Amino acid sequence: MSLTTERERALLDKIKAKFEDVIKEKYVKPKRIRIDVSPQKIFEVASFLKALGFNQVASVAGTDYPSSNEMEVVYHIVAIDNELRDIVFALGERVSRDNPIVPSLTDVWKSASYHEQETYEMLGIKFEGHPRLERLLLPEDWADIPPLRKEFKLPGRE
Amino acid sequence: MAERTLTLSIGPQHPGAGHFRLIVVLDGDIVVDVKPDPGYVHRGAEKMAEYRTYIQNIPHLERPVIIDSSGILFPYVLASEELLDLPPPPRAQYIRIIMAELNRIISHLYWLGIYGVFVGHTTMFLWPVGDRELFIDLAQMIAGARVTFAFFVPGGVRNDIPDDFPDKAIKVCNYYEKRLKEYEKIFFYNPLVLKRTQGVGILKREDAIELGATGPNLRGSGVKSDVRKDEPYSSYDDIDFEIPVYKDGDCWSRCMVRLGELYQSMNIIKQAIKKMPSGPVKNAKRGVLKGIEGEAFARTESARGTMAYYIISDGKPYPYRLKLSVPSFRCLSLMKHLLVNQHVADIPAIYWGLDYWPVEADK
Amino acid sequence: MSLAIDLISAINQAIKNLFKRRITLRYPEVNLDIERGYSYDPKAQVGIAGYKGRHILHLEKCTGCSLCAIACQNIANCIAMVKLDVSYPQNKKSIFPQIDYGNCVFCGFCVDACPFYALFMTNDHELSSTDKKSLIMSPLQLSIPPVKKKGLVQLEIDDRGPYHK
Amino acid sequence: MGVITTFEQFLVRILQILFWLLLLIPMILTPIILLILPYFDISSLYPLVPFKERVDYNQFLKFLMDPTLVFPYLGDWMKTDFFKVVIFPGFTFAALFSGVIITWWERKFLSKVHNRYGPVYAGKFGGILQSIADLFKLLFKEIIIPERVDKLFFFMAPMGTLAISGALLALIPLGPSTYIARSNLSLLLIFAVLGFYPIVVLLASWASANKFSFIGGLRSLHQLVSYEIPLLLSVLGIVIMAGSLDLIRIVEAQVSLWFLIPQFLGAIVFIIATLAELERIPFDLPEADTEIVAGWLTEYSGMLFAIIQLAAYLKFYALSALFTVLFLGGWHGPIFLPPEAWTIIKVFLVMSFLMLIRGSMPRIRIDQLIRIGWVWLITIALINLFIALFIYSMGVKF
Repeated sequence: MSLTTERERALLDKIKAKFEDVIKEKYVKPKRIRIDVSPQKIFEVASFLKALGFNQVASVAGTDYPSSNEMEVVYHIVAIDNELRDIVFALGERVSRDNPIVPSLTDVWKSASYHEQETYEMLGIKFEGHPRLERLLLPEDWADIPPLRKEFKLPGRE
Repeated sequence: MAERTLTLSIGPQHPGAGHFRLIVVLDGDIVVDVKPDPGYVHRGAEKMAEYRTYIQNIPHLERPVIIDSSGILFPYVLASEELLDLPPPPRAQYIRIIMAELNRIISHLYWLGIYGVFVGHTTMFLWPVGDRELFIDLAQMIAGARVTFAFFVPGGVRNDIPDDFPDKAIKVCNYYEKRLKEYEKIFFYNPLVLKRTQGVGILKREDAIELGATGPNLRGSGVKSDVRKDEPYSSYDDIDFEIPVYKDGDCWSRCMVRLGELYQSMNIIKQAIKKMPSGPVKNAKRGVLKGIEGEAFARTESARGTMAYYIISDGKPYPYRLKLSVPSFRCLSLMKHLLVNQHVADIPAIYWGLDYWPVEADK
Repeated sequence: MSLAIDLISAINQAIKNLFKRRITLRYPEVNLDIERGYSYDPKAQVGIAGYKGRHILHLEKCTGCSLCAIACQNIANCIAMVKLDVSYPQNKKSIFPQIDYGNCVFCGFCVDACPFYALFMTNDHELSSTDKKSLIMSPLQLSIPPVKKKGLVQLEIDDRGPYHK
Repeated sequence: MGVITTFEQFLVRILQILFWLLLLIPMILTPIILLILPYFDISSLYPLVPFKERVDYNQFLKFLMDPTLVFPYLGDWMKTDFFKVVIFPGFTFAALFSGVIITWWERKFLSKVHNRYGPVYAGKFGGILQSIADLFKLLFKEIIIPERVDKLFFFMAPMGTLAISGALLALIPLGPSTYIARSNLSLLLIFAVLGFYPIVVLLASWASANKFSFIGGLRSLHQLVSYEIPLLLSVLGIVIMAGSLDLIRIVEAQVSLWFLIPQFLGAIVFIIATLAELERIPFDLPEADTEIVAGWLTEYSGMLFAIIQLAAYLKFYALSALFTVLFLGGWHGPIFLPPEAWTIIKVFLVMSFLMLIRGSMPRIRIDQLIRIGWVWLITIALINLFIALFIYSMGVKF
């Protein structure tokens, strides 16, 4: 296991060269890269990443930050069967909690579709352009706020 | 169109689906539309994990996949070790490999039993379920439980393996490698099984990658992708094993990938027993475990595919956010793709060929 | 032709298995021989492999520190500290853990939490009962070691397959 | 056996002693008496025995050996049609044989293939009373009738299946004189009776008002219709070689050589088509429990379900017996057993073979099933027919 980050650096530089002012580097660890992009530009960055070889979405994680009144969506993108297979690329974006609308990346990665649907359901983040933005896991008669928001408290706790 | 079609709800109480509903629209014997409807066993595992400490999450997070409970815990301990700064000692890593592979065998045999009975082969239900006991006994020797082991902890494993374990494990593996040949004769190369599974539910290589298939489903489509090789975690880079890959992408390929993995898992167990170093099995750090501020993403190859955890910590003993990305959930996008334009009788063959585990997908 | 051969070899395999041993453990008549229960060494901070069955509580070692109950919080919430009418010098408050086996998940983290060698697990797994109340075991019940079972067998493997002997 | 403490245990003990006495006396005591007594002059014992005027001990012994000698009307009664239809070789015998012994044997036999035990607890030996226990369970179960079913046909369908299966028994001979009805066209009549089965199944599935039942019924219809033709074609060779449609003549033609050998292809086609007719694995699509719940049986419960199962097993027995009669030389066998016993032994072996197939094969798909039926089986059956014609033209007479 190599603990150097040269390959990751080189990869990130390649992306930075194209999207100099758009992306914000969060961290580069061995085999892990995380960048943050604004929701307006995420589609272009995602398309570029797919062209680089990151061809599958492993997870879409939404996180609620009530302290900064923001919500975060992180796409963890992996490369299947090419030379980047050991790298997990995290592509993050932040939106305001008041009106959480982000563009859907289903057109770039079809594999993001169900993950985005789940994130929509659990956090109430709307993915613009998603073909099927509806209930998935929660009961049909769920009338409460989306459960993964921080103000939703589990019954009987705190 | 509307008069011609018949809508069937397969599940959640039909034996063909588990805790899961497939809304299937039929035109004669051909499926024209499929809508997977998960969520019958959704418990909110991610939300519940935010209320539990890193140790308390261990028995909790096993619950979604009780037949592969080590598989679902493995990435969790890897991610939380990164956050808690608790590197495991080398012996623990080998014990983890043995346990994970045992659990892969247990899970694959369970799948094989279900798959056997779902293509109507009663013997292939009872043989794997019976022989699975051998491996459950081995797992019980190590972890003290038969299903939910709660064996991996951040910083190592709970206990060392007993002294008589290596002999017994090698004996069982040697026996079972011979036994699998009988399985091949009666099931995998049985002409009627070939008729049922070959050329059914074809998932092409490009579609498999595009739709997000992982694990045996992906390898059945000819993609050589396995986290154990791609990004060797624990001690998998010390061990010499192969990834079975089949090109056709039909149900039979997915079966054969899992059969190959049974052989490979026994191979890995035998090697790990031989190569295991001595030493402690647990990082003896004391005190309340608090995560350092930051985030970690860890992935492993569980029995069904890439299992991944994304944990965000804000310096408290609890994770701030825990995202569980499970392989079964990714199968949902495959279902419509594979089931449309197939026969009714192929629904169980394809559906169970994906090894979809509803509880895992619902979390 | 190969089709016929494959079909016949499948049927032949079924015939061969008529003469194999049966793996079934005939449970109520015989029991699987499980030697020991899970225990924990607090000094070395590591467990000792064993079956995670019903607990055994050593009353003379328990100090009533309720670390086990704290460990069980958020996991199963099945340990409650109750007062007993016994007096032990190390346990001034005379409180001991009482375990509700209706909730217990047998993870064994309570054993890991005990620093005084007082709480271990045994190989006893037959805990079923007809009402929920009798699943709650008082400290005195927990302190009784399990009855040794009859008809203990072990898994053996020979040429004709695995069986229990 | 512990110490008796309650009245119930006392009763149980008494009943057990009675049971063993009843079992042992005819099985052990009577043969011993029969073996020893001929060496004595029984009349010399008369002074020792009271009531010698009233009891004729020779009569008693005769009764034990052959009841018909003592009660002439019993022998007459056993020759009546009523006895034949109702008791032997008709319904009661077939139902007990296929419903009790064969269901038990199927469970035990399959469990052997599966490496497990099968029924264990019901009965003294290997759970032999399990079928009876299941029967009682089904007897006490509520018959649930869904609201929207067509009640008349829903009730009639199980009776219909039972009637058809029972009718099959009438034509199958177990021995040279042990049969219910004899006809010059008995083979054709069997196929005529079998032809009613799909209609009943379709009625049952339609009356159930259930989507899964309906799919199962349609599958059953397809399957039964497409497999009757190869079934009929496969026996034509035998008809040519034996020169008759009468099953008894067909058996008599097999004195020197079983038809299995010249008509091997026909036997294979017959076995495959029989499996399909019986809706057994690998052709159990109509009740494929993992695809369409239980097919056309989905809504049936309690005794209605039991009747359908009984009918299925009667049909299983009837078609296995037909195979025995057609291909395995019927009652021909070494002389030390009566001819009926040979037929039953052969039927048992045929049934065991069909169970073995159940243990080693998966279920196939409906389109494959129809293709096998219409393409392969009919072709093989025709080839088989030509073989029979060739043998016949060579002048070989059976």
